[in-house]
Amino acid sequence: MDNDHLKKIVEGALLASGRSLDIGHLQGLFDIDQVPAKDQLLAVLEDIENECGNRGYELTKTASGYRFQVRQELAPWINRLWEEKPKKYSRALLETLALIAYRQPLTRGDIEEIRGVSVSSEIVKTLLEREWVRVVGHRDVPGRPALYATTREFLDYFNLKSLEDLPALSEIRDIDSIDPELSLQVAETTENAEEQLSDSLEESAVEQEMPESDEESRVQQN
Amino acid sequence: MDNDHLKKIVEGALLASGRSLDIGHLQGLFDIDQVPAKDQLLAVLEDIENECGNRGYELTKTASGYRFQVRQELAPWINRLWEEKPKKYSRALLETLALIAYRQPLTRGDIEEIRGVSVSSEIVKTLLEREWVRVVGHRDVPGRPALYATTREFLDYFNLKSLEDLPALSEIRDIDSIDPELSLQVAETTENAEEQLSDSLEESAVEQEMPESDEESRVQQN
Amino acid sequence: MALSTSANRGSMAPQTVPEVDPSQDIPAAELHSHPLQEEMPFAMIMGRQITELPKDLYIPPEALEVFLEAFEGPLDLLLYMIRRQNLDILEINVAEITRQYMAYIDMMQAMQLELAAEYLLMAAMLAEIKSRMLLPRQAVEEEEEDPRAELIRRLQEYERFKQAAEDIDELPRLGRDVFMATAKEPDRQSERPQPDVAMKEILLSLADVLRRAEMFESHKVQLEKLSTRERMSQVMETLRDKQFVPFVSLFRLSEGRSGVVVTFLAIMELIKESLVEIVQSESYGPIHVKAR
Repeated sequence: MDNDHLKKIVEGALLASGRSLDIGHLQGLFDIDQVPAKDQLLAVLEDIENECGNRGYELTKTASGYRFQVRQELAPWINRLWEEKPKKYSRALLETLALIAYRQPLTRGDIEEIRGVSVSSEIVKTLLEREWVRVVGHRDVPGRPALYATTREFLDYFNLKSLEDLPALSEIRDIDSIDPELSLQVAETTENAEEQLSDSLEESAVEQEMPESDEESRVQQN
Repeated sequence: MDNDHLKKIVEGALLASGRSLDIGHLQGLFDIDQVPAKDQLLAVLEDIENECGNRGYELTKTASGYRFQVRQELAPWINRLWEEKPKKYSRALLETLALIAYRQPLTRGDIEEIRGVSVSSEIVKTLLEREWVRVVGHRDVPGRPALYATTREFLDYFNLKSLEDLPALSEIRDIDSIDPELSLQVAETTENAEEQLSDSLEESAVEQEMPESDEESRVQQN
Repeated sequence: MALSTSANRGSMAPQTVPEVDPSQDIPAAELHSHPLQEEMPFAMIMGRQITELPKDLYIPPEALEVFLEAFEGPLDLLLYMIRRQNLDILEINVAEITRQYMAYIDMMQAMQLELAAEYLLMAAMLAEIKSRMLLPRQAVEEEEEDPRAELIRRLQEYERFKQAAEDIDELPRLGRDVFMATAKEPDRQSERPQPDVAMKEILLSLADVLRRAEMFESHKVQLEKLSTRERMSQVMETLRDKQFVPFVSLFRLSEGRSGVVVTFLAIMELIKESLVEIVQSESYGPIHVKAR
């Protein structure tokens, strides 16, 4: 099959499907004796991407594959299509989501510990229903609390290819009114806590690497 | 606003909306002092239409406005997106069908009596939709239950001229080719397991075939 | 545009007024979230304007609920105090705060007791810190961690994720900043293919059923001659939706003697199973058959 025809099929499939398609999905569109090679598909996808240059949409790759999406700079006009404004999420929900994204897998108790307030069931329910978060296991302590991790849908929704694309976690900031001696102590205790956390990360099989806070810079400060 | 920018907005809106947009909708995307004239929009739409010439989609005008549509000629590939593999009928469905074929006309109650478990509505519905079975009357007892019989389509599918062409019961016995006494024993030991099996099968009429317990080998061991 | 509501979201400085989810139900309070207009009332409480957040931890009781809604908990509130109001946690008048927080308890009965408990816990923590700072240091001092360290560690850790939440909120989001591009799909041509069944599968299934059934009531599964059962179905089909059908019309002479016998047996069986009724209005009169 020539590349022009292939391109049309890929274009059509991406627009018709309404979701991201990966190479495997695209190959599945063809008869068994006509399946295009991965390289050929990648070349065609690159062509398509280049041709979008001056258009109202672009080809993007997210966690679950390729999709066409309307460009961000057009949002002010596009958003007038809908009666309702795009949903705004509460800080409580975003903070909970951030903790799960950066510290996964972790329990509700872990989240409450860091946020200093209880996490409402409503928030957890919303995150699960949106399929941004799922239960990946249970911690082996009394009560066997659920361990939460983010999903591919979460990455897709926020336009991320992988967890590594998350904005880097900010450094720990000094609390100004505390003298330097004290802040040293603080950094030490924090590091212990981090070690424990990364231990728990290794325990469960979550494949993605976390964007870790840059410990080096903190060490230099000290 | 220049035509290039306008074109991007129109393109983006048509792709994002998922429905047809008319000129009024498109004009509604703009601030009151920036609303493009109808003529300008029509010109832009024509541009967009022309640029689709060699792509996998086209701009079409429907009764309710404009929308992008994946080209019909790509249907053979695109439709694979939604193609589902044929599933297998459950054991419960096959047993029900067999009983209707050999004991027709009979009611659901008759089938349940012989099979020893209830027959789900889903199974009956599937058989009726497949047009292998139909209702030929009602038994004159309380509730007036429907009497089921097989159809011409059933005979056609299995290449039978009439029900008399169905394999005789003796042939069915041959399939087992087991000493009746032994088979009775086996039936007793497996009775509970089988009942559970059919119960779980009942839940949906269509599902994967269960790996049947290999009675023959077990019989030989006895 | 959604982004415009957070002019300084990207900066590290906490906002003067934390954003409040507008969907949250805050009774008797009008909140606004513009960080720059400090003259605007932060909240209306019983007709009185609250123009700014408190400068320290003394929160007027009538405003407490609103403040609690505005902050994501005591850590958030403390962070705000430290960063914005240059609150020195060493200088807190713990006795005063404790007295005030205890007074809140009564009010809390009717409000969000659970949430308030977290603030009370914080007050207790601050009080503990303060009291330990005031105690004369013992010789074992070295081994003892500074009482503030744990609180500071938590504040710092919380601040990182508060920032992370804001960063995530900034990411281009599907349906707000970018949009899935779709076009109408071509007409669907294929339906899901029907499952294939082989006759052997049916026979095997029947064998299974019969084996199971034989165990209990072997007499039930005496299969009649198939032709009779089939003819029963055919007769039922003929009678369907009809009133009375002449008995003789059910027979086909072309089928010969055996055909007539089969039909007769089928009708007898149908009568026996109460599926049809048979009517003869007078002796030697025509016989009619009707489905029951």
